[in-house]
Amino acid sequence: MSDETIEPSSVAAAPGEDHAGHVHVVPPWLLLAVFAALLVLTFVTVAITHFDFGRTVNVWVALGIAVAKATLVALFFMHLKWDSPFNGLVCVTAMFFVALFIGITLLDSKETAVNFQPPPVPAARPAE
Amino acid sequence: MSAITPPAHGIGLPVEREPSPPRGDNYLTHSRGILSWLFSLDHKRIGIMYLVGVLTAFLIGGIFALLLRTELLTPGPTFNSNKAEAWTFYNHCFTLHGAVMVFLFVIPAIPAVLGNFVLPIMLGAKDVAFPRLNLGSFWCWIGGAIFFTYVLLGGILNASFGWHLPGGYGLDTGWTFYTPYSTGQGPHAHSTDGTIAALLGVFILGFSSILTGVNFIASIHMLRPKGMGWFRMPLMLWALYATSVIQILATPVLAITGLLLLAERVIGVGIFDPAIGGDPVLYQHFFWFYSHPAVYIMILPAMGVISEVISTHSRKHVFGYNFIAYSSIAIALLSFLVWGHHMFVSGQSPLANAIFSLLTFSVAVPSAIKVFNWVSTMYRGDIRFTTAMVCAMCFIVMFTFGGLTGLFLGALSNNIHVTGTYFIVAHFHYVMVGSVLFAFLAGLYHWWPKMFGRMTDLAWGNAGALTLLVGFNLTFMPQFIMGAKGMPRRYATYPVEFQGYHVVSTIGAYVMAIGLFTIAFNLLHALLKGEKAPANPWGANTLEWHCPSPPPHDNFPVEPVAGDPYDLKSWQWDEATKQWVLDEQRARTVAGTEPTVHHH
Amino acid sequence: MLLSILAQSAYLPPRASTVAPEVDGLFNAILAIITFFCLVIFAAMIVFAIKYRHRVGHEGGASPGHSTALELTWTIIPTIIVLTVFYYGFKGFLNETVVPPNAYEVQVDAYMWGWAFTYPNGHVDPELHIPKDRPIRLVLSSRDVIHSLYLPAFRMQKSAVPGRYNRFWVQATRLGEFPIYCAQYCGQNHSEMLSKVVVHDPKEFPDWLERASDLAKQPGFTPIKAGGQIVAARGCLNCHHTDGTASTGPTFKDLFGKQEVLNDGEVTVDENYIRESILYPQKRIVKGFGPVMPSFLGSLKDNEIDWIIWYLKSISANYKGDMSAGLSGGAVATSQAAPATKPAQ
Amino acid sequence: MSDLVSKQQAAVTLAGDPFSPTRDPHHGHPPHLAHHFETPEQQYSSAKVGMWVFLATELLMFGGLFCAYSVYRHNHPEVFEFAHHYLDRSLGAINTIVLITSSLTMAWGVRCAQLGQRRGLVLCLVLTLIGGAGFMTIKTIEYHHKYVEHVWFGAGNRYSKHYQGPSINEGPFGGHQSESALRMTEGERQEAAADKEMMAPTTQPTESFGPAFVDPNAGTPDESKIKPTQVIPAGLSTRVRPEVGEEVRYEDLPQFEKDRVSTFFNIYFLMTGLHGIHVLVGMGLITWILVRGARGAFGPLYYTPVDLVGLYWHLVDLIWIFLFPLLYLIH
Repeated sequence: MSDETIEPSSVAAAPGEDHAGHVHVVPPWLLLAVFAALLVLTFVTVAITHFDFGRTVNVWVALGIAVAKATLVALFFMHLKWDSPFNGLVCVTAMFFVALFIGITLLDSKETAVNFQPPPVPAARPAE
Repeated sequence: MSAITPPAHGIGLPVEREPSPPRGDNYLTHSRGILSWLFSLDHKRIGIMYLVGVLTAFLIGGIFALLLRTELLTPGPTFNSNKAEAWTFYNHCFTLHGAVMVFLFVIPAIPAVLGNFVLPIMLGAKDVAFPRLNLGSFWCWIGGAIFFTYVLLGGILNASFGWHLPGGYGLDTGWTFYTPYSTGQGPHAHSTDGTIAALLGVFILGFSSILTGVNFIASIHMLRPKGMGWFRMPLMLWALYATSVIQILATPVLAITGLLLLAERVIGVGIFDPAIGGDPVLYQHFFWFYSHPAVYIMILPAMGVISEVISTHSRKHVFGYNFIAYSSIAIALLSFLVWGHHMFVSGQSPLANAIFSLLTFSVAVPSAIKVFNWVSTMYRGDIRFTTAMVCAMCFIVMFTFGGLTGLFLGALSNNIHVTGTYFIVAHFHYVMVGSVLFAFLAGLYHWWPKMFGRMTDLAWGNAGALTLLVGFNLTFMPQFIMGAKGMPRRYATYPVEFQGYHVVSTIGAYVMAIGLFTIAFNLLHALLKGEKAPANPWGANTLEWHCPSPPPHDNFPVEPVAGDPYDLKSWQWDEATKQWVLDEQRARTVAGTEPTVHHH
Repeated sequence: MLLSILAQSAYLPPRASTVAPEVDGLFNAILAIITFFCLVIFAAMIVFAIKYRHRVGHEGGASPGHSTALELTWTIIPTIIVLTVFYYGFKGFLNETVVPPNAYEVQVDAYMWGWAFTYPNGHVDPELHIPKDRPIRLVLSSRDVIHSLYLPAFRMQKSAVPGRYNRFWVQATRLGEFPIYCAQYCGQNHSEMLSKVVVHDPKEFPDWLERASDLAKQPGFTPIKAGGQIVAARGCLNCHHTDGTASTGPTFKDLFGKQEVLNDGEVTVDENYIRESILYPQKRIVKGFGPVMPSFLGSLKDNEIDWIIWYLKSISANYKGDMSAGLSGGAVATSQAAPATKPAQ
Repeated sequence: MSDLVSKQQAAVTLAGDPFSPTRDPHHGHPPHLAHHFETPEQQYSSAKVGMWVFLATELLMFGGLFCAYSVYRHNHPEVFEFAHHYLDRSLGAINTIVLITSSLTMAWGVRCAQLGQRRGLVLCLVLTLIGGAGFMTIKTIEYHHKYVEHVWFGAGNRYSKHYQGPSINEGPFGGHQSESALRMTEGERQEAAADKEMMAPTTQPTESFGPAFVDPNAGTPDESKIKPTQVIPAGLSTRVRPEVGEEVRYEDLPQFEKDRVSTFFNIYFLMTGLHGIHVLVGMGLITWILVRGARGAFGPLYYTPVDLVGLYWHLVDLIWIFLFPLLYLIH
């Protein structure tokens, strides 16, 4: 990673794709293919709501499809596939810390759920 | 300016020499007029403007610290015989002191002032990657700072002098803005009217912090010169890099927390306020997810400064470079895993308590490594007691003690006893104030000749630093004892048994003030009457000492080539000319070898 | 065992709970550790600073810039130490968390700025009274903002969070009175939100509770005196001063019978208005004051409100009526005070 | 090897660029090259690094909202399942497609800029703008429905304890009922009416200052009349959750879950509102590069602003990709 100043971001493109200057240009077929995939996944995520796999699985299925779509957008529309790996690392790190934040907070919230329950009514009994 | 050696382009490697800039043309004199400063894109000028702003904030925060300590001299009301007014005054004062010091002084002090000034020069670059963004960040800071201070100070002035400053609500939530007190849905809502304005101020300040972080990360990635691999960066740059990572990852969470709080107050959306369906403990998770890492935004750059200063003024290669560099990154990442240790008694689950306690101790280890490495750097050195070095040694004292007292707080059962007491107050003042302030001063004294081309007076500077050290310990050592005995924090009045400690503490605060004024006069004296500084008064080898003092507008006419930043032996004192001279032969040899002299 | 031997100190509050010795032992152990490390580090720094100071003829020596063995040593040793400290802290915490069975339960209701401890028989007291040598389970909640119940002598603290019910337990080992502080900032009078724990002999505790539960049964009872005790105990006086000065709320002095201006209209402060203000404080607010008073609906009994009314009458020059019922002891006085409107339940 | 190729190509393109003089690091800069950068590549890559780091802050900021969402959804799943029926999933799906399409045109716009196709760039950006405007229009329609149905945020939500507005059937729009309100079961409507009655202010003495611990038994001398304590805030439902496939009905929710229904709408408005603000900012930025692009400011050598705005726009799309299933498709 120490050589960006010498080799700024001359990201190598796969052979056979068109270029201009130092950065990769995405070919139209790929843009359209990604677009089509996104449409299909949108359809799938709506359609799948007609099936119930139970609360937890439903959420993870929906999230899984969303992650797949997000990955497509990030890799192709946002050029991460051809970009400096550092930019991808930035994106992944941010996601990781969001997950960390949500994960630990959720863990605590789950554990303390009992504390939202009001205590039993003090029974009107004489103290010993 | 004969004292200035011609800029050495790199470590004596053959580079095309351009004529030195014309005599006297440096960044200070490059252009004239107030506007040439206010809208300057020059990172050095922005750094100096931050310096003025940050010191002003420090002065305001400091005055209120003295007012607080004076109020606490006696258990009863001191300034105002009406109890209710006296308590409100005290509560406003501690909020202002805490909030101004945290958001306007400790967080920006080292990254925004020293970082802005030296980072590009250390990189051998002409500027940071995004100079316009840098200026934008400065203006965000100024805007946020004025707004924030106005709201907080306005309330105190209105209440104390019967003024009618519009919008001067004042705030008494403390810098933590805990809900539901700050959301004001409960009783006494009017006492937190300033929340909205203050949060807007914090939001704007957050932008400033984020933009600086973006700038530093991009600069360190993209602008390093030839010869400066990651492991040849000065440790200050590692520290600033780690700091920026935290600023990037943590500050946005503060922003959204602020927005959610605003939404609660303005449109009644309940996420944190139980009266409208929220949960206050969730607020604490949000708040500390930012604010714990923010503690490391404060201390990491301080560690960077200390690494530079100790090595330079001991004239020794820094010991264990890789460990220090890695520990900066380790601290930055681990700092995100420990936020819950502020919430051990808040109703957080025992499981989370245990996890956070364990992780908290994991941060202690990289911090300990750094201290050992700094002390080892002094071993077999040739130590000069410059004011920078004295401040750095004071830093080690403060940080060792402050850091180690963290062991009490990390241990669950002890934390439960002392949390929310003066023990906490003393602990974080040792770390966030004692340490960071001494590191900031060490950095100022170290780079003052570079910033202004003037040397500071040694005796007065050292006297000031030592007075500060005495005053600081006098102020905060009794607070540890008070805290252990059970004196809660943020108390306007207290049981009489604690008065003795409070009196000593207040006296200490005044001693600190004397020390700080001595330092202020010392620096101002240097600015006006100080001896002219050579390009490299300390014989240091990081790149900023390779350009004249003060640096020209463009820093380096040609990008220099970097060598080992701690190869101090390449600079030899020349008794005849009374300055440090680069041994080019040696520098060339070192630059061609490994960055550190270790052999596996 | 080792910890309890270490638990001797002058800088910690008295120890009055079962967990205190362990906490103090760890405290002192950590103190010893940090003293040792501070001494080592400061000594090394000072010795190096003197020995290797710059002076004529002194040259900085060569020393390795790095030593893996050394650096691993000072990574591993602190790691072991902090893990040990974690272990003991965690162990102490477990003791503080796991409530023994058959604990005596007291509910704690925090408000700005006072504490209301509710005992199993329904008695509400501003102080925490507990029997010695018996586990006491405290269930905390808050009416308004976060407070924190801090018992330094018991080495325990827990926040009272609105909307949540936090729980912890203590067991007293010593008779006497110990301070209670609020350790979470909660507004103007945060520093005056004090109370105390009174540890009773287990045999005498039931007597105390019975006595405390019924003001009418206390020696020298009069409605006026009882009313005065209630307004003091329930924190009314934090906002309503009795010296004629207005605070967060109007003063109690000369309040009864006074003509007050509201935001929309006027009202004579009579039995009805006082009762309404205690139960539904937001309904009719005197001009110049904020809607900040909490409701005491359900937490003050009817006869207690009657006593408060008697107390207010007693300190008002505006009340010209007969005071004898307020001054007479016994249960007679409790129900005849005022034919006040009963709250619409 | 391929690095070398692209560098050579870069050099060739640079030399043949009609807009800039031959690049020489010491004596003349290509236009747009700031003085502190050595090469346009370095400048471009710095801008991208900066943008990505900024996008990371955006992710963390939305992360806070996702965290609030997760905590409340996890603790009150029935509430979310019930309340999400108020959202119109067809409109949500249409909006998803609109936004994905605008992402496509944006990506294509970047391509046009890279290739120096000025007309293509303008066309793509205009299409993207239309997409953004379409998204906001649909969003406005949805918000309007919520307003009409009194499932607004804060106290404007009819499930809120602090709701003061008219009951659903006598609203300001003359009893207008939108599609999603019609989807309410008869039981829900009755429940809503019953709720309204229950909310007569006199029976809610504590509503204006938050949850008080009110012990209804204090002052009750008769032990046999002791009632269970009704305490307002509560978290997890204690009742058995619906089986797989069973629909959650409002009347089945325990009281403290009913009190949480408005939280769903609060979170919905916060998330979509903040996202909407980002869409508006993005549209502003696109307008800016559209104007510049139409003047021919961008070409193969300099298209950094288009690329960065594109990244921003895709991020906005990316966040919606998560918002859509999490808010509209709960089941």
